[in-house]
Amino acid sequence: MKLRNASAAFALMGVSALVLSGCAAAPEAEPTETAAATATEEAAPAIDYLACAVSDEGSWNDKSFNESVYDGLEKAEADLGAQIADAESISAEDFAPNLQAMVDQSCDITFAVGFNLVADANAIAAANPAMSFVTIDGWSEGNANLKPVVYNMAESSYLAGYAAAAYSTTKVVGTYGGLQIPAVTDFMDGFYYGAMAWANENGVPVSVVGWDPMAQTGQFIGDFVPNSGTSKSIAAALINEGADVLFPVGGDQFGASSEAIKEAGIDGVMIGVDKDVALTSPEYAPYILTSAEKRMTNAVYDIIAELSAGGAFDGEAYVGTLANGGTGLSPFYDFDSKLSDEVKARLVEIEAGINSGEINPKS
Amino acid sequence: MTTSKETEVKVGYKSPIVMGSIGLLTLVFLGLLGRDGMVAFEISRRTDSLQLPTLDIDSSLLGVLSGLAMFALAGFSFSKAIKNLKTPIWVSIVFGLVGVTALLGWLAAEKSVPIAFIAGTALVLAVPIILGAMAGIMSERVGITNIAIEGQLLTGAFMAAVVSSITGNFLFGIIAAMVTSALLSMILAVFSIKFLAQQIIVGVVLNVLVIGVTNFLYQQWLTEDAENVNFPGTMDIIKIPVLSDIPLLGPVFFENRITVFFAILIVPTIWFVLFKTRLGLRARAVGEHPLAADTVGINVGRTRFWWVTIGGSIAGLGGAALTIGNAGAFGREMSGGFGFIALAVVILGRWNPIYASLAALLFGFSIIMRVWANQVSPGIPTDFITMVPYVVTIIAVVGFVGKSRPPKALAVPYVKG
Amino acid sequence: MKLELRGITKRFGAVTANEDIDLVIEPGEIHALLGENGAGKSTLMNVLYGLYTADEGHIEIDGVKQNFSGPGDAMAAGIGMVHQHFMLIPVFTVAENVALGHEPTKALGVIDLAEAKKQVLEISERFGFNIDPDALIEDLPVGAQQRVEIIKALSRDAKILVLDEPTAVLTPQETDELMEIMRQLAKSGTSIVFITHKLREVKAVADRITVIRLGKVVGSAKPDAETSELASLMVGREVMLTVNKKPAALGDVVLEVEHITVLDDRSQKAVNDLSFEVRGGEILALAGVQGNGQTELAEFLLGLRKPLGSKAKVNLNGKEITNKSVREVLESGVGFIPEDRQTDGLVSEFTIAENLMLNSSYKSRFTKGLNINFAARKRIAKELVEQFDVRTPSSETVANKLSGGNQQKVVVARELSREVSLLIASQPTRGVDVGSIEFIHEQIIAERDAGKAVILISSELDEVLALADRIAVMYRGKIVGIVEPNTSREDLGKLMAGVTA
Amino acid sequence: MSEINKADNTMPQVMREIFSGGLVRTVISILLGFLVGALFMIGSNKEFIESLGYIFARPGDALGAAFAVVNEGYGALFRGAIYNADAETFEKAIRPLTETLRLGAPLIAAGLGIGLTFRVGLFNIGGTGQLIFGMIFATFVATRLELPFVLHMVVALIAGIVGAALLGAFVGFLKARTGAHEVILTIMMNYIALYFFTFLMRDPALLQETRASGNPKADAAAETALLPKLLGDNYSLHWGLIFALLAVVVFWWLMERSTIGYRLRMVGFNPDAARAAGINVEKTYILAMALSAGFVGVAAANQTLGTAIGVTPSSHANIGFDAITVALLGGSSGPGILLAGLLFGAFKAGAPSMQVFGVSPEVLGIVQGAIVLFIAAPPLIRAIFRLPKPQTTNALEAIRKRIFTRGGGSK
Repeated sequence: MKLRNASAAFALMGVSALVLSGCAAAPEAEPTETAAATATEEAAPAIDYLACAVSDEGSWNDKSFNESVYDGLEKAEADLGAQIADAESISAEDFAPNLQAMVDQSCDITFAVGFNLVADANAIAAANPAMSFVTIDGWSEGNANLKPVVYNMAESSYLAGYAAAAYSTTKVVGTYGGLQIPAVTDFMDGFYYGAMAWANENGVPVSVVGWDPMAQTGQFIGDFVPNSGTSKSIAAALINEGADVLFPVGGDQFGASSEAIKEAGIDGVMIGVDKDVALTSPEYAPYILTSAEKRMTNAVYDIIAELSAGGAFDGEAYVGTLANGGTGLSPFYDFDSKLSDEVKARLVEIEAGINSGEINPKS
Repeated sequence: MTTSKETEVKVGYKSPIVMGSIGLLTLVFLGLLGRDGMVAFEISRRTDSLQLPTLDIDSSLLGVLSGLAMFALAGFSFSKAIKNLKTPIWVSIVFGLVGVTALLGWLAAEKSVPIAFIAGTALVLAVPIILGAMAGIMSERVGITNIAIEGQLLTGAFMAAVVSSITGNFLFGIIAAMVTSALLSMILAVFSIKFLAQQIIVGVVLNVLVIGVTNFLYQQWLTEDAENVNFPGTMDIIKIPVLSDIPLLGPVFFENRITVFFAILIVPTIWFVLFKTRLGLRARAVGEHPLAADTVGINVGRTRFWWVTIGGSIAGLGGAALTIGNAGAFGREMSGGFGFIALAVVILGRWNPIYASLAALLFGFSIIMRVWANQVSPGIPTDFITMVPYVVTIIAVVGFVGKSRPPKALAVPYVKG
Repeated sequence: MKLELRGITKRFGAVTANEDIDLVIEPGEIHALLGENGAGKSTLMNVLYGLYTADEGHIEIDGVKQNFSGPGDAMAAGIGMVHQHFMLIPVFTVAENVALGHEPTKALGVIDLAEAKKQVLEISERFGFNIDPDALIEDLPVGAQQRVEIIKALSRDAKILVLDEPTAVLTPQETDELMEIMRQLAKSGTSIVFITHKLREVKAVADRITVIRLGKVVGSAKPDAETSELASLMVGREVMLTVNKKPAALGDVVLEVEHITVLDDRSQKAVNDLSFEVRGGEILALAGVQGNGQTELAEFLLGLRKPLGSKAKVNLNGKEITNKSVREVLESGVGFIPEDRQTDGLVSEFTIAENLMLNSSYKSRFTKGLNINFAARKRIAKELVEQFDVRTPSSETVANKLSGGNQQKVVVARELSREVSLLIASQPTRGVDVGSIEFIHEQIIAERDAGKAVILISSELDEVLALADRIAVMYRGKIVGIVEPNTSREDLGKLMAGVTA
Repeated sequence: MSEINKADNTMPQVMREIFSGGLVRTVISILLGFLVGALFMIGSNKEFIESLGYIFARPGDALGAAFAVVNEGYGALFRGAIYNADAETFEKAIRPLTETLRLGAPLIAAGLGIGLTFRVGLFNIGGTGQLIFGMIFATFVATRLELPFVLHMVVALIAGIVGAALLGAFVGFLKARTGAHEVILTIMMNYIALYFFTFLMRDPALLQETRASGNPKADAAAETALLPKLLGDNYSLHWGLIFALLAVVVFWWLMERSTIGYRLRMVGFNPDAARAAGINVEKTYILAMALSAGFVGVAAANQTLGTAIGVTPSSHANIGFDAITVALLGGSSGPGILLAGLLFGAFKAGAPSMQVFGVSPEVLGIVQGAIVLFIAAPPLIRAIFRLPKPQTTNALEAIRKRIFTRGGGSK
């Protein structure tokens, strides 16, 4: 039910102009009726199922993680006619009250989005055993009513790392994260080992800056605030080390990364995370080599679809993998021609290898 | 009876003692117990076509040499103190540079130090602080405490991003940032001058208000329609012909966005106006002794109003430097305390635009230093590096500048019969 | 230029500071405006100078009605003012201070400092002031600062110069120099308004005298008028120049002070190797022109300032209190009436009762453990208000609603109701109405008669002569002489100027 | 000038005191604050903007839309912060109120701390840093010591208070010793404390939770150290509220009844007179900063021991800064701060509910800012509503006169 009013603050800035145009005639029909009529044409009939979500410290419009989940909710609203409610968390302090607000709304299912909410999600699930919850990127501490949705993100990131190493002209690739948490470092691990795999196969040394999986040290912004000055400084520092492919794992850091690339005047690219960024945020497409997708939208939609249709809730963990399509590498789009067919063919092989368990993306 | 019951006549030995102690720490920890390995100081940027040779030195040797140099400076300061003279400010500046060099060398053992990159980024990051500090100086020099720098920066950042996005023209964005921030400053000015409100409190309150309004609009509007209202990108980088080709100095100073150039120009300009012109003399008089200024026909209220307002517009540009001058979009509370740092910088710089800018550079430097240190020397506690400028500020406030005099009438409302 | 004030009335809230004042200043005359502290002289001059706007009445210059909205207008009209508290910026140079407001400039608004210095030197030489235009104001002695103020006014071609209590900070010699300057200025055609409450100076220099009391003009006189006549005009009744007191019954030595040197706020020696003693039952008056170390000495005795050097020694009733804290000094039996009750004597936002326990908050009749003993405080406050004749609706009234005299009575009541063996009274009747002066004087005498030692610090010769059993004259941080109270004013004046007999 | 000012007789004295005093002004400020917030809600509402297009043809639509959005927004706030009439059971319906109490508690405690410095003529802008220091100490005790229940909690609480007070005292010491301005010192200390805390939470040997890898996060407090629930497990309200209320009582006793408070106030009003009255003003500054931070430490303990999942660098939740507005709104008096803290606690408690109903809770930030802006300028409110000038000296106004008439960076 989030207000999506793009032109909202125009009112604040140009009230005078609006008042001038206020002489226009009122619409003939009752505006509510029209709205209702259009709504029925487009949306599925409303059903009595309330799906709710609480974000982590980032908005629903983060072009990434939280947005993926929210898209799933909206899809359920449009296609299934489910009711939805949501709350964005501004700080870690908001997690528990926001989750509680959902309980108060008697949500049929509540998604706690993000690793950072795991403790609060377990607490609220334990306190409300009759209600159902989903923790995304978290785990259940013995709560049968809390379903973990997790992803083997190292898998698609491994592919991304391989492609990045292959694409890079400097043979230096860089990555940085929002917070040093497993949900983030999984991406970075896969990226690192993927790049190393290319280096080993081709006998060309590649260096990955910004993350060292052995030492567990690397570059982190310290929060998931989109496109902050810090984010850009880190990107710039990675570029200064020679990196020409960036993999920023921290929600919407694409603005900051692309600014750093532009400013350095290099022919650099970045790799998207969570969503197919080139597609969902076309303004960044010229810089997006590919994206390591974490397809939460589908998972969220599927869960709502199943439950609202009368399916029984289970606390089994859902693990998104390359094999089940929960994760994957996006198309290269404009960059397709920049990668050799060999590389592309090899990516397919690697994917098969990962699926069969021959290749461990975290080594 | 005044509050000061000081019986000290002497300048004191604080400066040499502090300098000596830091020198000793440098000598021992960065030098004798330092890391081995060569450090290469890169003078050219890696992207430059003309690559000058790097300056190579052993990390621990550099620590030892720096420590000794710091001792020498401490000794010089001591010799001044014996003669009951203050330590000249250039000594502090050189001291700081030596310390920074030692730290860089220590961090980059067996690696290289991209001087141009670090210095250039430090300057860009310092610009909002510099411009915020100018707003602080302009307002404090006329006797109005300005805690609202944070709000001024945030306002500027917001307006620059939004107006540039909507109009597609950075100039409009800059103008909107400056004008809006000036309007905000007028509230501070009017409340302080006309309503005689507690200046620090008004400042704090304005910050709260601006954070509230920008957060609201950000969530309600900017994130919903980011492509149209919060996607300004950054202004083009301008290369000044010839000058930008100078090694090291060129890329750092002469290849920048307009916000940086503006900062480089405005600092000496404010210094000049403040200390050489009629306007400045009158402003300082208002800040020192408003009644005296009034008795010679200077309109105290009006002077305060305009200096605070114009200062605010400069801080607004500082805010623009955060968005269209660096990050490329507005983010929640993105001024992130720069306004408060600017306030510290004002005091650190003794209400002098030039010194304040140097102090601001220290903060800009520490930000990039943290990022870079994490890269060359992963695993070291970068939190401590980040702490350095704050600790330096405290040392300076309690030690070096503790006795430096703020404008006498600072924060005192001027009431006429 | 002829200046006329017509029917000036100025109110501050419920208080009328000036009421229907008419005043005419003829060209080239020295016109003295005589009145007690708080009579409304300074308010009137601030109205004249455009700092205050009159509620009623107007100002005419050469018959033309003026409408000053600020000092700038007054200056443009040819009025210059030397304020009681100098309007100089301490961190600016002489030239900058003189130029401020009408700066000579070059292109781009850049100040032409050379031109500014030239102006200072010109005027300085014309009157033999000997002022360095590059000196910082804060480094100059007060006399020189005053001359800078005069240069400032003259550099603006002032035709009328207002001098507000100009001699308060000067030695008699500096005062004489100033009067010479005034005469010289008058001769060159400048009118001078000379605001003062000192009769001697008025008689010495004025051409005409206007007396103000309680905000109203009560009369005018020629300088050859009788002193007593002027005085009675000023205070509104026959002044009692002497207080009835019995001869002193000297007791033991209460306070011994040896070799004390004290620095002032600017780290200059304000008190220089001073030694003296006071016995029980006597009033020792420390006389002298303000700024000769009396303030610092009082602050030292209270423990607010620490002495310099190791020879310093202070004994109270035989016990050493040299380096004790203020609290210890107070608790060992010292009562202190500070010279400025607004800053040091009272918390004006506190009630009378709260102010009465100001220095007894640790363990006293006002406390009960860590708690304030509210019942006792109320009772004591009520008693003291009655005993010391504080005119107030209640003892719970906030101090800043009291008149100056009643405020001072609160301070006196507080100090005298404590167990003290030594009372230090610094300017005890400054800014206090005549009725209260008399009352406070009686209280001080009563203390002395009760066998206590009293140190009276006063720059009012009348007060010193009326109360003192011995008079110690201070000059530049030293006692230049201790004399009997029957010493002539002339001899005291010489001592105050540092001329030892 | 020799007569006592006669009270204006046009209005009875009592009425005058009420109208000119803080109370009416505060209420008006709060109402105006809500009004400003309402304007922002209306201005950003889609239906309202659309109806503006034909406002002259059918003004009812615009008014209706405006009313609807304000009603919905503040209605959600009420349901989320006071009483949820939509809930099935009474038990659930009053849960919002308990949340308000829970979230208000640390604001009250910290607000008292800041208010105390106002009364002493200081400005403690370092609530955040002191809170963090308190959290460091409390976290250490709560996670690294093993003690039986109650004792563990009490020791952790005291540790929180001591930790905060130490930092406060240090600032006071620096100020007293060197004359450096406490505003700049406390701002710098905020950053230093935050980075120091982050450092501690990055190292498992210090305070880090083992699972947190490189992420700064502290271990959860031991169960023996947690603040027990006050109203059973259905409500998250815990003993933090009791401690906050105790803090109010202590504050009231300290400032209004005790000789210590008397001296603190004396220094606040007139340090020169205090000095001449034998009070060591420098020591008083140190004491005041320590006491102030001690109250903030109660909030620190609340933050640390009130959560079962361990603190992170952001657990200070900006309480240190919010406390400034709480203290301002509460007029630096114990009861005032209690009410102001509850109001801002209600804002925090109501925010999620507003979100659920589609109103951005960020509007409460505006309301908060607007309220204190009006509070900060009494003459403005007086001018708008033609209130009489105050007769009695309000503590804050006296501070306004006093506190910052000192220089910015030195004595």
